[in-house]
Amino acid sequence: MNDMTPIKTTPKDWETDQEVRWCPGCGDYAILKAVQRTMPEIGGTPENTVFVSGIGCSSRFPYYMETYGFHTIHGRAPAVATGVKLANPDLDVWVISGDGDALSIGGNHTMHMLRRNLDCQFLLFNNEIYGLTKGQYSPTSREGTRSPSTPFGSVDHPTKPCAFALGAGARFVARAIDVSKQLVDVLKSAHAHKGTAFVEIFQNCIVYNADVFAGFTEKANRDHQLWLENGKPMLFAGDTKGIALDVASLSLKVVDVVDGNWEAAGVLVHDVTNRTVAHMLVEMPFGEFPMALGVLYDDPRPTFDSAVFEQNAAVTKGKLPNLQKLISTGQTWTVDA
Amino acid sequence: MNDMTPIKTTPKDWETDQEVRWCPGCGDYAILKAVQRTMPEIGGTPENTVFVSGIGCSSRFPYYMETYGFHTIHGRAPAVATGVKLANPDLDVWVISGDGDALSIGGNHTMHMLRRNLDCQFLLFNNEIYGLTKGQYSPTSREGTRSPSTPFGSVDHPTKPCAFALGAGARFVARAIDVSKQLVDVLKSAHAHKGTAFVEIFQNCIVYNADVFAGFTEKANRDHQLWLENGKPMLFAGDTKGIALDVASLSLKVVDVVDGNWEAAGVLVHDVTNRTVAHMLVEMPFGEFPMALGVLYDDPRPTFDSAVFEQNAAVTKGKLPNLQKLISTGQTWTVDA
Amino acid sequence: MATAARIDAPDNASPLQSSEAVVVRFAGDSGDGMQLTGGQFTLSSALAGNDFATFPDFPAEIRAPLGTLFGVSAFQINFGSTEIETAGDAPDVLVAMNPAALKTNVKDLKPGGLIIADSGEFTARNLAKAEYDANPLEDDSLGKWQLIQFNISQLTLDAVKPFGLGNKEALRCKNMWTLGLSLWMFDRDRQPIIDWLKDKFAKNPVLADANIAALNAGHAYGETAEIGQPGMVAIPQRHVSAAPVEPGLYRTITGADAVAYGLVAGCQLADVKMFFGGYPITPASSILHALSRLKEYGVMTFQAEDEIAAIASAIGASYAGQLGVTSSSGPGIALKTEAIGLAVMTELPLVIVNSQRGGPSTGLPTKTEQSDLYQAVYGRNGDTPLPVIAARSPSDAFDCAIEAVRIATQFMTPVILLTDGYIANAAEPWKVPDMSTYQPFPVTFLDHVPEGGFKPYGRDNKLARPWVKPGTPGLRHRIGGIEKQVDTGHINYSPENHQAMTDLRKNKVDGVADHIPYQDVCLGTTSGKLAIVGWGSTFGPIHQAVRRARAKGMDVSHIHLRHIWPMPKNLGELLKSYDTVIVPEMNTGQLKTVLRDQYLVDAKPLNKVSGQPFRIAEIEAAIEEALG
Amino acid sequence: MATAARIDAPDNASPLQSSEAVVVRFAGDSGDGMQLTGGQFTLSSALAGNDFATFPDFPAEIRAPLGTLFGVSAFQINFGSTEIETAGDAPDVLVAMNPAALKTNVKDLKPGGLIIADSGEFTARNLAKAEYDANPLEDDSLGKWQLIQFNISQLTLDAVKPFGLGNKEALRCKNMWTLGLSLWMFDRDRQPIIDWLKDKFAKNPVLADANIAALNAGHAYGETAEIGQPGMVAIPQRHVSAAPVEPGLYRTITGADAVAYGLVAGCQLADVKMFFGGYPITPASSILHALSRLKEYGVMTFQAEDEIAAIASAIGASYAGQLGVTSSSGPGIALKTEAIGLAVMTELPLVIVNSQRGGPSTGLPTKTEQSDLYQAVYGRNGDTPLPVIAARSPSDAFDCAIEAVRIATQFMTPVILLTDGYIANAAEPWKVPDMSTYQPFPVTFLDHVPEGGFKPYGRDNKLARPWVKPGTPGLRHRIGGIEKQVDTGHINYSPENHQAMTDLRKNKVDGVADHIPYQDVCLGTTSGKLAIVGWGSTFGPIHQAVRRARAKGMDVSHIHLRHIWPMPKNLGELLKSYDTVIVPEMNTGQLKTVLRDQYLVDAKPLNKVSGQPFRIAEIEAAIEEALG
Ligand SMILES: Cc1ncc(C[n+]2csc(CCOP(=O)(O)OP(=O)(O)O)c2C)c(N)n1
Ligand SMILES: Cc1ncc(C[n+]2csc(CCOP(=O)(O)OP(=O)(O)O)c2C)c(N)n1
Ligand code: SF4
Ligand code: SF4
Ligand SMILES: [Mg+2]
Ligand SMILES: [Mg+2]
Repeated sequence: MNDMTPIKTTPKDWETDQEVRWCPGCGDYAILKAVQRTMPEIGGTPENTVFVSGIGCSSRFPYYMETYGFHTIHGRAPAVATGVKLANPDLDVWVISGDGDALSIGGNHTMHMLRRNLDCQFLLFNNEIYGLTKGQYSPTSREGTRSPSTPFGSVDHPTKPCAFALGAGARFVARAIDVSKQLVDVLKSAHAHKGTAFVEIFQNCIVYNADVFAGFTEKANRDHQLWLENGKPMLFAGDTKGIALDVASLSLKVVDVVDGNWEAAGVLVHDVTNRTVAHMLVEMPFGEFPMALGVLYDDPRPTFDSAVFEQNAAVTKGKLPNLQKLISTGQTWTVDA
Repeated sequence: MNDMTPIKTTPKDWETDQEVRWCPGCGDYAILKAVQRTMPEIGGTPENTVFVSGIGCSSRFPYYMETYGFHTIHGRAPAVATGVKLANPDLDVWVISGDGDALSIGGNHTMHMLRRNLDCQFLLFNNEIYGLTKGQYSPTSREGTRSPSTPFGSVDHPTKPCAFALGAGARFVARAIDVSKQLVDVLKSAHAHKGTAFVEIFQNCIVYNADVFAGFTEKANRDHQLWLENGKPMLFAGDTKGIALDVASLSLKVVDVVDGNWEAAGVLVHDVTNRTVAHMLVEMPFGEFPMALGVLYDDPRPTFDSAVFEQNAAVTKGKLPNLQKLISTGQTWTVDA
Repeated sequence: MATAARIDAPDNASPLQSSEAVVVRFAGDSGDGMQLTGGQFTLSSALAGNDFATFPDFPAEIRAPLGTLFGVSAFQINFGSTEIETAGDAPDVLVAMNPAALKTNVKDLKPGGLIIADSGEFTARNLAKAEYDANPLEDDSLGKWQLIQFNISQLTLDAVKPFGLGNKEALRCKNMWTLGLSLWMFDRDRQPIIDWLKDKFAKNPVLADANIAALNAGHAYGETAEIGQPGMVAIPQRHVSAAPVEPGLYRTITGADAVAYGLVAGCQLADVKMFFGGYPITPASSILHALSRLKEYGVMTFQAEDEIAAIASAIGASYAGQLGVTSSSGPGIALKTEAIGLAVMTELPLVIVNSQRGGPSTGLPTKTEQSDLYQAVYGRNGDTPLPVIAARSPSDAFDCAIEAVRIATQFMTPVILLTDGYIANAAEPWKVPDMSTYQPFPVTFLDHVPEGGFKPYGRDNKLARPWVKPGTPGLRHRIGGIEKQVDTGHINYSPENHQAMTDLRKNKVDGVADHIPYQDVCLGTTSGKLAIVGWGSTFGPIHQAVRRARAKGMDVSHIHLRHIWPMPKNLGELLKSYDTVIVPEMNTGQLKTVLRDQYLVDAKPLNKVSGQPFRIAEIEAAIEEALG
Repeated sequence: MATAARIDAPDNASPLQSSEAVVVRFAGDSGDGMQLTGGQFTLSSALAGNDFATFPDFPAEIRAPLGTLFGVSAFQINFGSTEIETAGDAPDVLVAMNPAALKTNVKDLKPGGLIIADSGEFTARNLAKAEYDANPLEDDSLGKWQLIQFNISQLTLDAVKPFGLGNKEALRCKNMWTLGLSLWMFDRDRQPIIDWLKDKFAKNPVLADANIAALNAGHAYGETAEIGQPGMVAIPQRHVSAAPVEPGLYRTITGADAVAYGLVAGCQLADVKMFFGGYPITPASSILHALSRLKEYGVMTFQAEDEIAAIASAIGASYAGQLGVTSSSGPGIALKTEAIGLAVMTELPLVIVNSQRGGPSTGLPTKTEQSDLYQAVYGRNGDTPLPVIAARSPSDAFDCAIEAVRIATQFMTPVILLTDGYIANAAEPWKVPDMSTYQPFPVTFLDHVPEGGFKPYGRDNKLARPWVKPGTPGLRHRIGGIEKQVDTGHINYSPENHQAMTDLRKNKVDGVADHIPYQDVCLGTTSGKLAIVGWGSTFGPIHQAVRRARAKGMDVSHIHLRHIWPMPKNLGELLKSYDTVIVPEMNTGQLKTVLRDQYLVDAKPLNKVSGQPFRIAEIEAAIEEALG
């Protein structure tokens, strides 16, 4: 995020005149709407906002935001965004990427952006598939995923985006669902966080990977969503279940909560700054556990850009550029006429 | 590792006739010796062993091992090794890399090798510097590192190699010191692990980053080494101190152990399969905590190569290749003479 | 009423009377299944004994919104009783399933050409989406063409009503209705299509029957209209007789499949297993897809995390004793160039397939172009020569893939094989070759210490170094990207050695020219006024244009290169034997550069960089200008 | 005794009498500080008013083990009373601090040349390490040279004894003893070196005094030996008078510093800030190092995780309104090629510096070569033209960097600037330019909606599109790597538009030729029998060779290109005005390809790919062969 005197805008102000070209029913539409609803609420100004993306269906996003935008090349959005932010720190930088773009070809740049903690919002549209190239499996695809490149099912273990982010040093990790109403709030928290805010959004690719998230996104399965809130107990399934700690094995477990008495059940209270719990939450195997959603971890530390500018200020303090002098130093001598 | 009928070799059998070209006093020498001592103990056969490396001082390693070897290009060793192992699974594959090679340019390949869990040993020579290019800071260099490219000190947060590895899905994570006698044992455990065994070796670059690890490697500072052993209490400083868990904050703490009574002090017993503890161990801030060494985490799961070959076997079962038939299928018709 | 049909014809005769070849384009919304219609019509053309070529042209978007201009998907087929090498320039018949399809395609239609339009889709809403102010079927804006319109949608609904499908599903049968009509128009047998439908919908017989009903209804419409029903207008019918083609077994094949099969064939002839490291990218992905189903042929496919890992893994596999293969398109190849250098330095066999697409950068992923020749021949740091070959057509890609494997394994070198989006996607008839007629070129892995000792960088008479499988006792060695010492392969920085190795690498690749055929003239004479020199997928239009020009008595010949680097030894002499040399390319003049550099011939570029193949007429015009 | 000296001279006269220029090479173990010695000797040459050129040649290993052959570090200087453009071919004097240094360097020494050897280092152990069976100082294997040997080690120890240094530290002063002797040999003033030592060791006066004592001792040795002390042999002395050079302030500069300063100067003239995204690689790193100290000049340096991130961040910075710059060497540039395509497509200014090294692949990182010209001109997918310029010398790199910035910002295009390992590391005298004499070329960021509306891909008269800083109200726009629509910059896949944009991109870059000077002939005539056409760091040897040949009355001229792409408009005509054109390159003939393609001139390649610069004699020979 960055500090600008907020101005009044409406979601409409953030829409471009460009025809949106995703498949009818694609989850990307919902995310686009959510972002366009978020911008006015955070008091963003369109001309001071930049959306940077890589390549993929998701990465078409910038064309639809009435801001500055850069649709770059596959996997490199974090690196381009780093240059944008360092060259122009007043800009509010949003990076849009897909599971292939951010975690396959772009994994290294994602890792280093998180490590350095560049101040920006990183939205990962995770549909567990390569949409734009017509449906090959991706690093987030579950084992056994049949796709044009894995006709007999994929055999490699999928990566857990949020676990990867924590391992890379992320200081803000959140999860949401393309169509979930909470998405706007998650995006606002991401924007409020100074540093790289990593947001994994489960996005339904209706054409090549329809309903992979149905296990917790479908109306019938809402009970499998664990929405986390800082300072609040980790309750789900209409507060009839909660997450507690098994101290012996130092692992999480699901406990029943009888008539709301969650303390008795030993349900954990969510502390967004607890890294250990964050590790456990992002690694909870779904099925046996619910899907942890919302802000999983949020513990700011100095951003890369601020550190760079502080050093620049300190180093250049009182130094005046004098090119003529600069090139005239070193091993010099004078030849007289 | 792989299963071969062990044969008798001596460390000498693993030395090449090539002149070793590291700086006098470089930590790489000690690692080379340790590896050469390890091979006979694991019953390796030179011709069935392959060392694959990227580019860097450390990556010169293969030239000095009397095995098959491939000195590839900067950062790509894990990918090359994947091809080697998949094409020839009987080979015992060792990947040698540096902190720049594995975590800067090669971060993405390291991540995916770990995620897929290719069966090999991955040795990271971490000297917290770019040695071969004459001393620029690396992703593992501490904040404030002055180097030719950061004359006023580096500002980015360093990556924690083992934390990164866990986030990427590593199932074996270990740490050792170039000159430590335990290195051979750590390498043997790594080799015994089926899957990618990630070993971070603190290596002293005497020329460009001398003694960065002195804080725990120097004789005087041995008390800051916490050598972990499965099933043994986490004791250090001559068993006068231990690592215990603060349950409230779910974090680790250092406790004093009075006359060997570590249970009383609540010292944790190391369980190499406990991922939560592993996360905490790799993230322990040094200084306030000792440096965790030895096998930090070891919990095997199916390897990529085994999964690939199982699927191949299942899919091709009973299918006989018939190229003439293959090209004669599809939309065919016959034109008669 | 709903099924009323109207025909507005200009005075000139029906377009279907004329030539011995006909070009039909099916155009509709991406949802309308035009590629399927085209594919089946292609099959029936084949079964009718016609020669043909096709060109599918689908939108960049996965699924563009219904009825939009950018959502139009088209399939063109050129079939006839003579040799056919291109999908044809201007269509004789355009089937337009909605206003957007009409808008984007009608301008290509021959004057007097036939438009068949589904009036049912020309609703206000669809007209707006297609940016039509007025309904073109109603005003006379289509005056210079013949227009036949009727409510195909309604007719289809009527036809499939018995099966009680939902409206949406029912309408999906539109394309079969259209196909049925087309089959009638060209006097084709329906049975194969019916069999295919039964097979396709085996799991859902109702859908099968519905589609068959639609097919029959469309066919019947043609018949009944012919015998003049009220409110129905006769539709021109035409029989295109069989082309005189060699007898034998034929199939349709796309370039992507041909490359995949060719690679498999090459590896069988070389007696090595194949390791394919790939990363998806349009239009190259289909090769990965095809190979991933061929495990029993000793093919292992690995979808890597990126293009660099893809080629790196392939290089690792080659070092380990399999043939490493990787495939991508321009942007992905760019990422591989550093690793290609490693393969050159370590002298490992490797095949790199580039299915070229429109550039630069992300460019036009779904369009075709030939603009990566510079990249293939010159696009590396250092003096890093490697052989480059280019396929001229889908079926030619099969033999080119075999040739790539042969050169890679015989010379221990990476080889770049160039195809393009057109070749990859287009389908053409292919006379299935008899594999027993191919000469094997088995590789021999060195498995013992030869007398004189083992030299990892020793050379055979082709200057190739030995290929050793790790695991072989006694032959342990280390290789890498630093300059190698002659013979030993040890690291060596000495000036003399670097010069020697640079020369060796160059001479080895130049020497490939001793093991490839002399350049032939595929049409015309070995000297004369004008030579049209092409490479890759421009073959069809060049060949047709030259044939037509020669038919008019012009002194022009067609030379088409397969070996881009090194070039056939006689090429220089051959080119010098023509007064003029024109090089048509779908780029700004890349082969032209190589020819001028190598032979100092004044090769004149003829360039088209629009993402579309050349039209025969464009090349004819250039010929006439040069000779007129 | 220890300090005994012996001289074995052949009959021919002292090498130091002859020519008006002298070539001295200091060679020793990497630990012996030869680069320092050379650097200081260079300074004193400068102060003596000599013109000069130097060539440092250090081992690939960071710190090779003591006394090994591959651990030898050498520094060569060519200084004289006339214009000097190369570090010279064969040295007149070789200072060999140990057997390995002698072994690896003596073969280059002129016949009759002078060897100064530290006999103290010729121990059995060191001789073995240098693979000498016998001590060359003892047998007559060095017969064809003059040999002066004495125990410099011992003499140094004696000289610094008073300061009570440890043996190791004391021996470190050896290089100053040697320097002192050299200063005496060439009648040079010691004071500047003494001042420099005081300054260098300000924190440690004892070391300063010890080194000064060693320096003086070396100098004194020359003096006393001259007046014939027992056991001492006279050492030839020689005064090389000042070269007639333009008056003014001079400094020594390496190409790396010149590029860094030139980029800073260019950005000042363009009135933009600089963002440098880099990733270390030999020999390019020094540019990153130099710029990282210049923050107060509006330079931000970013060490990225790899080359791709380096250029991607630079492109991001250019989009954000600073000039993005990136730098690497061949293998790193290879990785950048995909992103370079993005910069071409988005038409953003960008400077890409390639400090070429020996290839292919990892190749010879510490050696010099010119083999990335193909990569620079042709090495991208798609039709992706961009300007390429090449520096001919360290000082020329300053102006070339400014030129690169000018073209990038004026034409909104990426520009590749080629230097090489030789230019990057070599130091030469540079007459410090007066910056006020440079014509500024300020960029104007579009900051308002122009009448006619804002067109992100509109064009000025140079066909450049407007540069807009994000944050500017009213000018919001989106760019990317997919083909852009003319003017609007929206995504567009239409054939006409792709053709139009392809032509625009080509015409824009071709148009740069209208804004660069005509090609001049830097030595000789604008027509004649023979032209030697060069580019980059071959300037020195070509120039000297042509000068010598012309002095012998031969009709040969020297043309040296700065603008590799597009080429100066008069170049074609110019080249055609010579009977013969020879193109010497440190590659297998890359510029040659461009010249032959562009102008159909029969440019003859003269190639050297050994990692070493051309010798003047090699080019002289080619001239004589061509004209004789
Ligand atoms: C260098 C390069 N390699 C490959 C591609 C092809 N490609 C485009 S998008 C994509 C992956 C898309 O998947 P994801 O990032 O998950 O985005 P999605 O389409 O699913 O939103 C690939 C492989 C490319 N455009 N550029
Ligand atoms: C593509 C490419 N980029 C950059 C380099 C230059 N380079 C060689 S090694 C290296 C980093 C070395 O650091 P590290 O991996 O830590 O190995 P170390 O030398 O410290 O053992 C770099 C940047 C290269 N050889 N290739
Ligand atoms: S392919 Fe999938 S992700 Fe892409 S636009 Fe269509 S539905 Fe969305
Ligand atoms: S530079 Fe450092 S890491 Fe490299 S060899 Fe020397 S001491 Fe070892
Ligand atoms: Mg995806
Ligand atoms: Mg390192």
